[in-house]
Amino acid sequence: MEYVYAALLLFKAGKEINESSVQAVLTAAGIAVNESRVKALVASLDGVDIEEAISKAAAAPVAVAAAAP
Amino acid sequence: MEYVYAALLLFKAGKEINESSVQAVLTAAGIAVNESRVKALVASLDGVDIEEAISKAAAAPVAVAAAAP
Amino acid sequence: MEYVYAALLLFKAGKEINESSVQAVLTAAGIAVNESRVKALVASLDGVDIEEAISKAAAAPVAVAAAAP
Amino acid sequence: MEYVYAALLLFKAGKEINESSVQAVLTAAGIAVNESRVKALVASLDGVDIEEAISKAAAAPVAVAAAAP
Amino acid sequence: MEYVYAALLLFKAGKEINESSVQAVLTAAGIAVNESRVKALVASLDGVDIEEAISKAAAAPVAVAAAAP
Amino acid sequence: MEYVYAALLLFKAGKEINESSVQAVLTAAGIAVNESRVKALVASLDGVDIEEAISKAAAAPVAVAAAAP
Amino acid sequence: MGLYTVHLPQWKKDEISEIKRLASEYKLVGLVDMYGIPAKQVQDIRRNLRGKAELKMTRNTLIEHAFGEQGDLGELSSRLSGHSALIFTNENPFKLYSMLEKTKTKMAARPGETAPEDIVISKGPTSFRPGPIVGELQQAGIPAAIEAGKVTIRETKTVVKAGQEINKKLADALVKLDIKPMDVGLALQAAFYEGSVYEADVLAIDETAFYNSIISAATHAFNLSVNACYPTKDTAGAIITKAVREARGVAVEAAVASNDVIDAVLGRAQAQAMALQNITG
Repeated sequence: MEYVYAALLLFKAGKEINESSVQAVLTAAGIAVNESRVKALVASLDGVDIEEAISKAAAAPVAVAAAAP
Repeated sequence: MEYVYAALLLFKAGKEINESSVQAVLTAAGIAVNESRVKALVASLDGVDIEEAISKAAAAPVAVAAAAP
Repeated sequence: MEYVYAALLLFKAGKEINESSVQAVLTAAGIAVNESRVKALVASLDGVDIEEAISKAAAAPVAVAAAAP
Repeated sequence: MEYVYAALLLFKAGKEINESSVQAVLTAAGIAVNESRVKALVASLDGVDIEEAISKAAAAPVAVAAAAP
Repeated sequence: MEYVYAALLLFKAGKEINESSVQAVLTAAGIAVNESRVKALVASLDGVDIEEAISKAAAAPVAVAAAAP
Repeated sequence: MEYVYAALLLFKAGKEINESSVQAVLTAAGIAVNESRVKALVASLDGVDIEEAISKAAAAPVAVAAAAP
Repeated sequence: MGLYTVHLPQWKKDEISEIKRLASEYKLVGLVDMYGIPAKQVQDIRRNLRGKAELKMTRNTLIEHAFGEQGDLGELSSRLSGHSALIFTNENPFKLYSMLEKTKTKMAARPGETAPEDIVISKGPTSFRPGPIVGELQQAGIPAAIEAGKVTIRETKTVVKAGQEINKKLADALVKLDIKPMDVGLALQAAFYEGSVYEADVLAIDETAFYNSIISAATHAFNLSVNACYPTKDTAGAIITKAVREARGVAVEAAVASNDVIDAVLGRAQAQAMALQNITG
């Protein structure tokens, strides 16, 4: 999950999420970075609306209502 | 929120969450660090069982998001 | 329940559900058959839309518990 | 699905679910038995706690409403 | 369940799901394949809208749920 | 997602999930394998209790409880 | 018995042989309770049963005579009550029972009758204008009052529980409120079919419970098929959904970066961050 937090940090900072920026954040945390995971993360975020994804978490409430029969 | 992201990044990576580690992560992400907020964060996390705290979040139906591809 | 299983087995196989067919299935499964229960089963099924009942089983959205806030 | 009902019947009757017992039940129902389906059934059920498998919910939730964003 | 994952892999790869393709995938995984289970799987998938079945999983909350506290 | 399917296929079959086993499965399914994604997958799964993750997924809000017998 | 029969008038002899003829013609001979069924309804019931069952009303003594001469049937005589009639059909007793249940209708209760179910009066206005009716309702235990120039029931109340007697005041009040709590129709008391006597309590099948048992059985089969991963036409889709769901669960748990789940992974990270922020303030 630490890779994802690195991406979120960069996102909040308004920085581009790319391999080197993610790597930099993880390295600063003292983490031995797995290059492939960084690549995979960056690739998977391509085209994703991060703002929307995290705002859904904020909404994601409790409302898993049972469907009426 | 970025301060919390930084803390979680460190926590998930199994690193100690202290003023300098948080500061390092935030800086690497290009975030201008407010020292007293870092202090406040570290102080407030003192004695907190982070694992437990976030496991409660996991109980929320987070991923209601994912619409059909 | 085994009487109902027998009836549904016959239904799914597209066979007629009558006293002798139910009795045959139960007997083959090694179940000592109570004749009047078979009669009661067949009589009770009269007018029941089995297809509909089965589809309710698949749908049955029982108790999707809402996560605690 | 009739094969599954045959297994349920045998289970309820406390009989062993094996190729010949399943075949006997299906034959009694007047069903032309597909041997490989019987084999597959018996193999799938091997090691399965049927009591648990019966009662454990398996279906997808029909209408877990996503909370409005 | 491994049989189903084999089918899903083939589906994602745009390959036909037939007895020999499923068998090939399972064999590559080092699994001793039960031919009847493969047959049963392939037969049962005939006419099933796999895309839709997959999207149902995505629509449902991803299981982050823990039991209620 | 096919990489995850491959991993689960191996897991369900009781096989070790490593780069070569994942690669073999994907290749057999006719999927052109991206080595770094395989590496990323294996690294991500390292230390994850897959059984637990699956059971959470299964237990989650799915909950179509079988009516009492 | 035979000797005695000789002295019966011809019409009685004819009745007895009619009963015997019907009893041999049909597979099932049953006794039904006709108590309290108005003639009009008896006609309706007869019409509804046409082609399926034959109803015959006659004196108990003649029924006893006829049964007495029919060996096995004699067992039914002991179930005769003051308002018994005969019913004949080729259906089995369970079918007949449910057939008769379906011909039942609702009627007003007479004083002294037993409530078949809880009788609940709902709150709300009635059509009555203020008058002695208010007192009558109140005496029957119904919380009536005058509101805005109308007689109104103040609160929803159970005025009599299932199995309790409906007294005269309540019966009158229920009639005024047009509440018909009584099920009337032929009640099957006992049936003689293929050598055995079936009592009513054996024949009563709870239709809802039965329907639910079908749903349960289907659910069991569905669950077993999916959980044991034995795919059938009916369950292959659900099994795939389950497999994918599990895969997604693992992917999110392991934070696997994959296009299909990355939004869920981000959402989860965010939810965790929010949870932690709540604690740290």
